[in-house]
Amino acid sequence: MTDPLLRVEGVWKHYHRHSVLRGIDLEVRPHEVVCLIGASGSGKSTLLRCVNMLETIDDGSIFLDGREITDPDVDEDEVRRRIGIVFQAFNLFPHMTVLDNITLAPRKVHKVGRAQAEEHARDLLARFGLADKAGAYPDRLSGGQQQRVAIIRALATQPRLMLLDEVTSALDPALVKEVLGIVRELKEGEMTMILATHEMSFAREIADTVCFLDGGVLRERGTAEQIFTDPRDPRTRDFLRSVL
Amino acid sequence: MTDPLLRVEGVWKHYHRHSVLRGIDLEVRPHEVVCLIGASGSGKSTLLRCVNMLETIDDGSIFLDGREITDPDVDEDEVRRRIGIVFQAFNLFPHMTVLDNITLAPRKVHKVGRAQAEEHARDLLARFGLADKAGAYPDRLSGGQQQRVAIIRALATQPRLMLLDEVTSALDPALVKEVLGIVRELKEGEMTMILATHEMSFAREIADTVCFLDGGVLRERGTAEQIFTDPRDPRTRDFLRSVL
Amino acid sequence: APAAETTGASSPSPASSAACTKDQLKLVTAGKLTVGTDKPAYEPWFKGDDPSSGQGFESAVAYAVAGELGFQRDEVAWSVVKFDTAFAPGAKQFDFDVNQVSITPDRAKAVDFSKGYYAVKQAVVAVEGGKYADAKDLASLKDAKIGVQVGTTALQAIKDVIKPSQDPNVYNEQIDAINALKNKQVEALVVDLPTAFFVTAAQVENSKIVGQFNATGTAGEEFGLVFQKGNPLVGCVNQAIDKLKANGDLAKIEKEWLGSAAGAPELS
Amino acid sequence: MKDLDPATRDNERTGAWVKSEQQVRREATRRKRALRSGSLATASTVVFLVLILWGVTASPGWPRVQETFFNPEAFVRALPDVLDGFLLNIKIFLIAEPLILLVGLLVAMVRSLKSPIFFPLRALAIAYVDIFRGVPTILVIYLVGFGLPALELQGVPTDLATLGIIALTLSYGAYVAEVFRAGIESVHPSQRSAARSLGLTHGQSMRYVVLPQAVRRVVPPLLNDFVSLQKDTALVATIGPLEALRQAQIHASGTFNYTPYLVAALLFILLTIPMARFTDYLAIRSQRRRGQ
Amino acid sequence: MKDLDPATRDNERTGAWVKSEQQVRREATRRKRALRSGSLATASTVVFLVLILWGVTASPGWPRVQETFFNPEAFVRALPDVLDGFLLNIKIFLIAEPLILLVGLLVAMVRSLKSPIFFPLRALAIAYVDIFRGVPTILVIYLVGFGLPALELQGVPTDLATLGIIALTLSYGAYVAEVFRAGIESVHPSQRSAARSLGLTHGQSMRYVVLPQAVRRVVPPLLNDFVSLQKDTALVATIGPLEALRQAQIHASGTFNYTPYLVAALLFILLTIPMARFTDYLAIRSQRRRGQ
Ligand SMILES: Nc1ncnc2c1ncn2[C@@H]1O[C@H](COP(=O)(O)OP(=O)(O)OP(=O)(O)O)[C@@H](O)[C@H]1O
Ligand SMILES: Nc1ncnc2c1ncn2[C@@H]1O[C@H](COP(=O)(O)OP(=O)(O)OP(=O)(O)O)[C@@H](O)[C@H]1O
Ligand SMILES: [Mg+2]
Ligand SMILES: [Mg+2]
Repeated sequence: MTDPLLRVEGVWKHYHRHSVLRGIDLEVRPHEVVCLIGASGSGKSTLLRCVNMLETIDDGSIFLDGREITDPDVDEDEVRRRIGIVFQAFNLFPHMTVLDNITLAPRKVHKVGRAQAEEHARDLLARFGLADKAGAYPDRLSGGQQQRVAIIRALATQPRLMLLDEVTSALDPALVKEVLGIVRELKEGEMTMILATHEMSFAREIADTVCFLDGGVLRERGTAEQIFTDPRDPRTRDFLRSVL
Repeated sequence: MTDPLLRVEGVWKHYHRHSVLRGIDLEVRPHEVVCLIGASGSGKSTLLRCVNMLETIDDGSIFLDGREITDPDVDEDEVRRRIGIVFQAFNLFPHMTVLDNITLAPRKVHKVGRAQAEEHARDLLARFGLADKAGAYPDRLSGGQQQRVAIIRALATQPRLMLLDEVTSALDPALVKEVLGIVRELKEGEMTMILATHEMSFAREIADTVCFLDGGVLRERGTAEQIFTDPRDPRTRDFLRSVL
Repeated sequence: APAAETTGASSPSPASSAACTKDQLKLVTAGKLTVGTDKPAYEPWFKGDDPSSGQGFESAVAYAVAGELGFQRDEVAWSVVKFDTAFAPGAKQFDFDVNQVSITPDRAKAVDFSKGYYAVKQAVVAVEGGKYADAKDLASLKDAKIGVQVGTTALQAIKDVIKPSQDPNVYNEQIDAINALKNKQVEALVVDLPTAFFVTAAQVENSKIVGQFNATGTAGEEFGLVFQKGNPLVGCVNQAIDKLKANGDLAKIEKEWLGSAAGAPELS
Repeated sequence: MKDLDPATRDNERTGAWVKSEQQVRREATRRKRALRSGSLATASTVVFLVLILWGVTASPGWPRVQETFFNPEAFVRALPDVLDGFLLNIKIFLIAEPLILLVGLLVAMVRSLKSPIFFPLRALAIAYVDIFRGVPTILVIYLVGFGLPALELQGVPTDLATLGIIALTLSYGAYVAEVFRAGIESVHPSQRSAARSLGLTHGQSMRYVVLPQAVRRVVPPLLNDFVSLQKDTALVATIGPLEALRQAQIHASGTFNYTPYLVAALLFILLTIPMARFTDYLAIRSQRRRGQ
Repeated sequence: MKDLDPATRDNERTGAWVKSEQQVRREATRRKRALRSGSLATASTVVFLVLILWGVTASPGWPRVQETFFNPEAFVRALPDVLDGFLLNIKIFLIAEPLILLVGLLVAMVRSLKSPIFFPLRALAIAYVDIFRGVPTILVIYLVGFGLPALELQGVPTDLATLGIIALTLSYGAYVAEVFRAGIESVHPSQRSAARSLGLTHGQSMRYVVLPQAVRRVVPPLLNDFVSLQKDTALVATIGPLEALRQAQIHASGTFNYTPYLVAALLFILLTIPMARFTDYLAIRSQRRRGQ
């Protein structure tokens, strides 16, 4: 078994008096695709935000590439550079063209020259069928296109790990397909990913490992096959029955 | 065959140089449930907005209860009082409690006394499982609850006809069920309805008649059974293949 | 047009002395003579910002005129009238306003003036030891930064006579002009001569009167009392002023309050 | 890491949370670090302030400035009169403000009428806003204060404070109309559709749905305008009434000392700070609502 | 209505649209009606304006008012001087404006630093904003115009326009800081998260993501403040320079006629109207963008 790329150990997160994550343990190996499933409010987004250090955890540790990133001495910006995240709502920068959205981080954070960054961005756009949208502003794109750009933007920084938080939940069913297509491609490109998703059939298709979150607790973890056909925890069973 | 409650005859609607509705004909009998299906941009929302006189049509006529409502002499507000509409995004009034949202139109438009309007509103809320939310503000409700309140708000004016525009498209799959439940109840209560929807399985279950819109043209119209099992128009076939 | 009806100070008054008895005058408040002036009222024109004291040149003049018209001291009421409201059209809150207002033909189109009660000259004040403290003529003030208060004729005098090379600084209030002199933001002030004496004596240490404008500079400038356009009271007041001039009372008042304002050297 | 048996984990995790030692250490580190940089920042700010203060007080002109601007005796002497004048400012403010809101709201509503038949009314509203936003308030006060009574019309007030209030209303009404208009336009059009679709008339939609939301959104800029208004009540001095600034001016001119202006400044600050804090509070509240 | 054969309907409907007779009639009715109510509205507005105008000009005081406020001769006489002064207003405005933007932006950014270590800096910024928003601009001009030179410090400017610019910058900087702050806070927090998640530092997120959006949103209120500033350049007159309002005042007090003020008012309006139109244009554009 290879060393894990990400290790989450006993992570707690409270908002006010409410514990949203209650001691989460999780490991993600290189090239592994992990799907987080669970009801609304179970803490999926919060967990992803903690991994990306957008939230400060209240207990536990997170290791990336073997180094603890929850140590107060760690440079958060450096850590974030190695992780890409795409949110539930797409959060493109509305005042920038698609190309500028994608090249901002490579140019300003990774200090890549403009020409090179744009070339790379155009390659990515072409690969994902958006070559003609480079100069468009986000509000001229359909929801599905916006979400694809958001994924490309995260990819452009060549992260070690991608976090995708319900990237299809704000989309019309017709647009969902194109976004799921891009995720499939990422998997083929051996990207390590954690996905929070409500699309059970998709999770089943794409996940190496599925984790079921319930009220901030990681109730069950297993292969997609095992979780969907033979859930062991009664709550997993209830949940799957209610959504399938 | 009973007289139609709504008759749409050769309705055209242009935005700038673009024809969004291209001569739509449609009849809805009392207690009939009509589902509009079709790709994004095919004109479903526009048709519903035209029926509710939120848009001025560019040609054709619309009759409600046998009276032409597209006549320039008709009092639009009076027509709207007889039609309830619920939008894709829920459009509750954020500055009013649930109860005030629901009682506004009965009180101000239909001149019902406050006590009576509130009693009726509370009845409706209880019937649809929201009795405890009467005093809450919309932003405190989940998406599904908001959408249910929007439906109740439209119901509270006791409309002859309800227009529902993709009432589940902005919701998580888990929340979709509760909203569909309410629509089922409306059908049981013999409400006449036109639904624009992307939920094919739901359309199949609930619709008396299904209409397929394509580029502003009503391509095919038939019973749910016929459209889903034996579509005649090749484009209907293509569309259903792509979404099912 | 109303502007053509009268020509200011020189307007002939047909009023006989009989019409000038106090009960026949049309007054703002019946039975009382209401006199306007600005607040604060400066020395040496008034004393202690209290016009009703009878102290100070203009206060004394006002009471002398009132006396000639037959008013007792307690029948004179004072009201606060800002300089630039004195010439607002419409009903006035005073019978006449006394506020060191110079008579000019332009102004006389908007208000009526009494005959002059004081022939004023402008004077230059500078700080002792400053560049212009010892100027001998107006020409040498050409390059000075000069301060002046808005609404006074001093500004016109500067423009007409000194023709300075840079714009003068114009202040809302006398205090601002004086502070500018203290701050060395201006090198010289132009004010009327009595004020100049007061400034050098009491307000700016180490300041001196450089000199007064000579007769040709601001020839015949006189202060007059300001009346609502067309106020018939002007005639009676002019009679009173004539009488005060004739019997020497006016000269006495001037000597008492402005006595020191004589011997400043004239600048040519 | 081995997967634990689900049941065991359940017991382990859903129990009450006990802070781990590691977390305790981590928080201590963070606290220490925050304290260090906090003290550094405080120290540097204090040094900066002290330097400025020292620079000012050590300047050659300082004794004179202190004497002219910060004279305690003059302060005390001017206070009663300036305070007295300040009551007039407050009175003018309190009367003008509701009038301004009314004018602003009416004009904004006229401007937001979209139908072509209202074009002349709308043109009138636009002309009003353009003119009165363009002219310095002080000029409006001159024109109203001196011009209106000069017309000698029946029923036109001559009281100076009333004239000042009219002038301020005209001038600020134009500003506030713009603020309201922005608010009305910021309410998403779908809200109007929703209201109309329920059968509410244009007027009812405005009154029950659009305006209540618009007004809430424009509270901060409105309060900003209120602050300006509080200060601009001082301009009414131009036409004569003895309000705070004028009283200060009188004292200053009388004593040749600027300290009375300081008195007026302090009074104005005392009045506006609570308003500023209130604006902040509203802004923060609305931000919370948005769920940051 | 019978269902048509789909193929027939296809041919029938996808053809080019020919307006039906019914629709032609309908549109004619609508046009006629719009014309009727449009003329009615125009007529009533005109009557209203004429009535007001008549009421004013028929008033007993009108000839005097016309003479004092609208005297063509005085207008022509004052124009060159007032115009000359107005150039100074424009100069002050053009120099002060960029400085104000800079100060406002800096203060707003300091205020939006959330970390506790910046508390003292933030406190300083808050104090600055509170004080300078609270004090009437005219008092700031007094204090800076007379107080600063009185310190007799080396290097302190004595030029009146410069002092005026400093005072206006201090006063308006506080307002503009508040405007910027509102703009920064109106950018949705998720934009900041998105930027940080890409690895941008706090400063970079501000510079590339938050500020560009904030600035766009605050353009209308900023332009509003610019309009005020244009007008408040007139207050600099207090410390001596001959700007437009002062020139008008000199002419007015020399001739006892208020017409010169009208000259100044017109000049100010001419300057602010284009700005107001530009603000409107921006507002409409942003509304279009939102897709009404
Ligand atoms: N900033 C916050 N302040 C307070 N509570 C929060 C905050 N963010 C999230 N929560 C709470 O934390 C819990 C978990 O939220 P989270 O968004 O992680 O759930 P989720 O599993 O992603 O749900 P969904 O499927 O709806 O996206 C919820 O109860 C939510 O109300
Ligand atoms: N206000 C408008 N101005 C211009 N074009 C519009 C406007 N509203 C709708 N359209 C256009 O009309 C067409 C039909 O839009 P409509 O919203 O009716 O489609 P729809 O079938 O409801 O799609 P969806 O499934 O995405 O809701 C689209 O091409 C859309 O771009
Ligand atoms: Mg989530
Ligand atoms: Mg739609």
